[in-house]
Amino acid sequence: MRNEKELLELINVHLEPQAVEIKREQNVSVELAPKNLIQALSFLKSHSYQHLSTISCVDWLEEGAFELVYHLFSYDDYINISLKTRIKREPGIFQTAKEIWPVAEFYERDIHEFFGVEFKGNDNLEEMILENWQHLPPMRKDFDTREFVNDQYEWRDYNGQKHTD
Amino acid sequence: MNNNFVKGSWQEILDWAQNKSINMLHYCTGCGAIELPPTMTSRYDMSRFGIGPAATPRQADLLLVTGYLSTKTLRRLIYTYEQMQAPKFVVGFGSCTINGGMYWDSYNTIKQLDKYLPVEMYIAGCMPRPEAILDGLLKLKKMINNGEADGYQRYQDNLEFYHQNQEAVLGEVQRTQ
Amino acid sequence: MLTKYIFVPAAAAFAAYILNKKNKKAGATITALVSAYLLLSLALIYGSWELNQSFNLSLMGYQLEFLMALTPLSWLFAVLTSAISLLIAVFSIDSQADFKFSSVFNLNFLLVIGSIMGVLFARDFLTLFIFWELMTWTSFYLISSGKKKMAGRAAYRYLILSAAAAYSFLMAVIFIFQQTGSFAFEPAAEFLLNNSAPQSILLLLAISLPFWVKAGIFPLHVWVKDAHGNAPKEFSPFLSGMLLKVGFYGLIVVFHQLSFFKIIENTIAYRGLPLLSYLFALLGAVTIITGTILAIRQEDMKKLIAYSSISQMGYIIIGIAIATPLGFSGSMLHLMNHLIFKSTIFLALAAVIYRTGTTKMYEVGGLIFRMPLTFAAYLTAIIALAGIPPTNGFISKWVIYQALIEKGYLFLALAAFFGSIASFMYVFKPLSTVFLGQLKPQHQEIKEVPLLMKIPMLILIGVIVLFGVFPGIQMNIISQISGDLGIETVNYSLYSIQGAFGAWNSLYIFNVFAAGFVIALLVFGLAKKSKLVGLLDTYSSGEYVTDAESYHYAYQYYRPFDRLFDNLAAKSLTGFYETLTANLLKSGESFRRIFAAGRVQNYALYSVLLFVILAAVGWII
Amino acid sequence: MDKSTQTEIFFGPNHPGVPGNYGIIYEFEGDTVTSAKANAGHLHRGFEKLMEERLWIKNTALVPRICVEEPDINEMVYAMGFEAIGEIEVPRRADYIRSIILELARIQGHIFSIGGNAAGIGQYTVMHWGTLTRDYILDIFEEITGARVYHIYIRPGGVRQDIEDETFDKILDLMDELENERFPDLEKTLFENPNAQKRWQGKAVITKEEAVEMGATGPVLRANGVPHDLRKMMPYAAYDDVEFEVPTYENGDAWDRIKIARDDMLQSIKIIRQLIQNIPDGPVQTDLGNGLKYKIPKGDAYVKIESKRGEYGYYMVSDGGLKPYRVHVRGASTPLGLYGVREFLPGTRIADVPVWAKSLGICPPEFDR
Amino acid sequence: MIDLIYKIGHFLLITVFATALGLLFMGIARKIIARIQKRYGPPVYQPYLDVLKLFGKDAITHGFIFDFGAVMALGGVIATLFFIPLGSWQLYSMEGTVLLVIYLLAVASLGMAMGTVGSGNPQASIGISRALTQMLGYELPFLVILFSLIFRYQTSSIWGLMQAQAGSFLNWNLFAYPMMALVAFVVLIGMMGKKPFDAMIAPSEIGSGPVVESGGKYLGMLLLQKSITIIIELALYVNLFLGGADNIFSFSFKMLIVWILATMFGSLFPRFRIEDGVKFFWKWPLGIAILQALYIII
Repeated sequence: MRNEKELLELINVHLEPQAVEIKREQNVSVELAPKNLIQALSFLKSHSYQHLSTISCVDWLEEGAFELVYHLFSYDDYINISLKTRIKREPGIFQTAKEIWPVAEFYERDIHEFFGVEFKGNDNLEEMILENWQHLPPMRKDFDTREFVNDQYEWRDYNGQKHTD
Repeated sequence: MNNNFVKGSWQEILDWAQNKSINMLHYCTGCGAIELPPTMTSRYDMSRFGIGPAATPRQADLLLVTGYLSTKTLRRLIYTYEQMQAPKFVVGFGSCTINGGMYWDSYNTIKQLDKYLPVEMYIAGCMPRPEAILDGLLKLKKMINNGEADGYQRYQDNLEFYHQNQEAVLGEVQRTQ
Repeated sequence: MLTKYIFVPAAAAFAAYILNKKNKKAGATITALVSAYLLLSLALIYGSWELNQSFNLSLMGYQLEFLMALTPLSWLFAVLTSAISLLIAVFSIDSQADFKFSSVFNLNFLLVIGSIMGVLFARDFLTLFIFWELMTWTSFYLISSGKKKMAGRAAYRYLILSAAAAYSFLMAVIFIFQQTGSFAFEPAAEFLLNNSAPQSILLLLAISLPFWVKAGIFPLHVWVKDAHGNAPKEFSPFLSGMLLKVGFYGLIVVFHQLSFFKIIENTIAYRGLPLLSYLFALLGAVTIITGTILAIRQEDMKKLIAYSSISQMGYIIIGIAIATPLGFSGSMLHLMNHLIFKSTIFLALAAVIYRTGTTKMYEVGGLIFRMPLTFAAYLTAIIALAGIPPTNGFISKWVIYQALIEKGYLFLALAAFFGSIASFMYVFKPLSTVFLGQLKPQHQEIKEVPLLMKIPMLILIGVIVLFGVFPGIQMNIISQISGDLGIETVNYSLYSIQGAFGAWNSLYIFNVFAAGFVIALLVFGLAKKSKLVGLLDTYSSGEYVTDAESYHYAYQYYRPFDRLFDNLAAKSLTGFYETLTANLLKSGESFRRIFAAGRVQNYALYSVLLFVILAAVGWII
Repeated sequence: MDKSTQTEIFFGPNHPGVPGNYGIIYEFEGDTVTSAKANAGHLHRGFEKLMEERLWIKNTALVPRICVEEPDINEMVYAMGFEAIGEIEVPRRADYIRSIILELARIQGHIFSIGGNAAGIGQYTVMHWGTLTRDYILDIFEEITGARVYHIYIRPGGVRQDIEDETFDKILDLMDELENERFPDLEKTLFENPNAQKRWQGKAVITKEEAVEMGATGPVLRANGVPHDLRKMMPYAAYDDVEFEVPTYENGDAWDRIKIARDDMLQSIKIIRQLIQNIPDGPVQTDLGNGLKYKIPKGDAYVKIESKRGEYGYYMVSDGGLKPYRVHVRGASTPLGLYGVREFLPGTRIADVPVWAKSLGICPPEFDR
Repeated sequence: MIDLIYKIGHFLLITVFATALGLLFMGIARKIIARIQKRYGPPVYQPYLDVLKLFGKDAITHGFIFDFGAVMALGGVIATLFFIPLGSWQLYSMEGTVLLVIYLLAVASLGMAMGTVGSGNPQASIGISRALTQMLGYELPFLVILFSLIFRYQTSSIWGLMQAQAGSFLNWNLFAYPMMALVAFVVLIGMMGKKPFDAMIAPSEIGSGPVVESGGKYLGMLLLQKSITIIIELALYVNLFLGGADNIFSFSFKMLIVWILATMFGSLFPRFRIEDGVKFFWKWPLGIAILQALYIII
């Protein structure tokens, strides 16, 4: 049973973090360079952080980066770690974590579908949620859903009044 | 003339039987489906109006589109609708089928069901309460009894219109042979 | 003249062999003509039961007498043989082209027919033995000429069992000969009756061994599946329809004409039935159950039907063993009916194999729209096999049930019920997987079989329905047989049979059936016309099906049911048996060479040993 | 594998055995599934995109629709994320009310899913009774929030309105009725039914290692003897003030998971009684100003709570604007519904596929989003 | 001639009566199940409306075997019906032996199986494979019961078996051989495909099994077939165990009692998996039936 501080010490010693932060009780956030991340995941997994909640992706359009966030949890420490890393938005390629957590394959597939991020080593990246999607990956910030909807669908006509925001 | 009369009254009898016995396809297309179990089960019990569930489209008369329709579902819904046997009725359920409702700006849901399938009636609400559903279905029964629920004929008559709309959002649409 | 029934096919056999070298269709045509001739001349001698013939031969100081005679029993079997071989020959005229050894096939086929005739008319052990062996050998060549690799091994197993049994037959016969100085049946029967009972029983059991093997009764059924599954598709109907039945002919001869039943009459009895007879009947019951369970598991259509043959043989042996008037009539009826519907099934499947080239059921599907007549033949035959009224198959089973219930043989009845209900399962499997369901893409272009193949199937359909309505035709000859054998006859008319607890009346059934179907047709016809759609336009949870191949359920059709017997099957099929045969084959390399050379006198000695082992193996399977 | 021995079945989306608009495409041989894959995405509405387009307050109406079976957890976890980023304190009474609502939602969710599970094996009577029982709870919701299913009641800073004391009494009465009348009925018809045991025991087993490896939580883990419950491990709302047990079983099969659902309901009743007894007075909402102008500082938070099916998490990012910058939903059944189908369904008998799908609590909208 | 017309009229009358009664029973069952489930339930006459509606609907067919199957299914049960004594009302029932009836019912099953598998839907095939497996399960104990009854009363005609129980109601096989009657009741539930023995139509597993592709008049015909089958099976039970009846009214009443009991029994159990069902039949009903049969023959 480690507390947050002991955990951060462990991370500082072993993982070369760019920044660490105790967000609040039982929640820790760690920023890492992309090259260290996969290694950090397997390190933490072997230190009781066996539970991968999910992988989130944030599109920082202005900074030209995708931020990948791996949420880990330990059944021993009861601490949630968010491991963050930023990769270049173009071309948006990263390593797969499939070898560490097989289930990551599907989280990565999801991110690939909605952000267009490629994961090297994960060859199962075909469409899963959408069907015949021909446009920009929809969760990217430069995809404008309202414009798309205006083009694709017709609004119901309420006596000349359009259905709007 | 006599023949027509017989035919007419036979059709009336069939309409009457149809209105008393409706099998609803068990297809939860959207979140509105969560209010169907209460409607079907002990508290509201729609079976007392002769409305029951059906497992496959072949046995169903009523396609209840329970809520928003993603394009992926729409493709399957069209195929399912075409597998159903006339007379068949479509009821749009929830605001999302009318104008997109809550998801009016979603890139993946359609906004007006009646452009793709011939809708007999809509039940508004997000989501409609069981009472509203029952009320809607009772009205549908009345429509069937009066021979006004003729969606499947409209679909046949305006096949091109519907197909065009369907293909506009889905691209190629698989149909029954 | 009875010898002509033997020598005409034999002579024609060589003619067929030579002519077939010139024209591939000649052999089968000759077979057909000869069978037709035999059938016709047999029909002409119907009723002349006093016909007989004998030759005398002096050999090494012994005076040998060869006796032949016509009895109602042998007449019936001879007619069945020639009729079925006629149909098969006609059927096989067109399929000879893709047959490698077609000349040899026809040679052997005619020889088999001739030797069966010899067996049927023989009234002494020596004649019986000679023709029996001839039949065994020629049919061995027929089985081994099947296309599959396994055919050699399957035939080999068949041969070993037959030869070993023949050996025991010979021993017993020679013993009797030493005592009576004659090979003829009558003196033998007399001797056996007066001899001490245990010894007579042993001798008769030894004599009957070849017949048990041929009839495929548990535990000697090991050869049936492989032989059927691998025999040429044209020969399978004959194998299952006729060859198995010749075994029953032999058994009836042993039981009645050699007075086996008289000998055991006064031994310990269960519910009025001598224990030994009851044991035979129990063997039949076990045969039914084993055959049925194994048939349900099969994925190969010919093997499935082969196992079904095994299980149907169980019914016949039960009827013969309990030997009541109803039981005997029932099993004779069933014997005939089984010949008819099983041949139909095999011919229909042969047609399928002829067109698709596979015997695996899951590799075909949806053939009904391509081969409707074959389907109709198969359907009629399985309705009969499953014993569904109004077909002939139901009548014979009904009579057997009556016989069993009359005496209160609960466990025999239980097996009979089991086999009958479970037969729905295994006959429906080929129906569902071969003829119904999705048509495989590679079979889109298949056509119905040629006319000459259709004709036999059509005739058989007709016969099934005919005997379904008029069982009296069959009962006529059966009552003569029972009269000849000294069994009371059952009351019957052209279309009814009197059972123990009520009568069967096919006219009523037909009336009622017609009424039912007319009403149903009216309901169907008066309703709206329906629209024809393709097989792929089917409920698939809203998804669109494109792949007909995988939208077809065929493999392991009754898996949940098979699970109930997995332990049993795994133990017998894979474990014990495989290791045993492997060891046997390994240690007996030289032993196999003797077989290949075919020196009968040498292997006869080995075969006794082998027989014991194989019987043990068979018991497990 | 020989292709001709395999049969392909489309299990859903339009199939009575699947939970919702979701499909499993499986191939089977004989009666055993040999390979399977999830056919998800039929319910995709692009929630995460839509939330980026809406004001913070407007999203409270959107979030419950993510999981229709148990909408309140979404409201709660959204509010928690907002409060975590904005470092907003919630009045204690609001915490209590939130917990009461969440526990009521848990009971209705469990009883509904028990009904669904029973229907999956053909016990429709239990489904009817269960749905009826659930309706009583929906009545309470209607009285508190004005809506049956989507309440939009828990919102950033507290709850929308206070609960009257009479309503508390009604809740307590209902709890008594559930405990004394409804649950014994259920016990007799379902849990003591030998057939039901036969259908569930040893079926759809997910072991502890498999569950941890793929990140499945809640009943899946607890059925393997791991007392993992976020209400205990990372207490939120008022859960640190109440006493309750986390039910666990050892076999990891469908039967254990369904028994956990039953035991969970009993615990929830206990929790609700304690909460109502100890509820403090005070406001139910922190004043956050004009709803249309809600703003929180730049930051991010991963918040998660214990839904009836396990860990339910939101990763929320704020750029300091009027709208969320990014919200990512982690549904409780995401790993099972996508990855688990492929990995653990093969080997299941086709008769047990609905047992598999229903007992694992797969809720498609939360991974379709 | 008059005789023929009389006979044809009789055929039609019996068919219509049995269909009507069967549909009524189905309506009653729905009502009962609804009440158990705390519902109001559809009106009792709902099945009539269903049939009427189904015959008015369009339908699709998958080829002649699909049509033939439906006709064979309905024709088979109608033919079977004529061999069953319904109270004092009977046509060929004097001729009909009970074994014949069992096998005649198989005609209908085979027709239905063929037609539905002919639709090319694997889910229908699975359903049929289950139905046939289950048939083996329940027919075996039932045939053993018939064996003992026939042996006991030395007649195989249903009429004779019914007559044998005449006199006081204590002569009914229900009281004379209660265990046998109980086994037959369980078998009856299996025969009618009620829960827990409805794995062949399990909607949540295989759509709705055999009827997955049947719509319109095909479903209508199968509904008619089902209703007549119910009457045949109930009539068989009443004749064999409840001593039949003198007139059609008390006969119908007895059938109704059995039907209501079977319905209530069925609504309390989840369905068996197919091989568990077969195992159950072979363990308890078959075991008891064999013991009873041994008792009778010894």
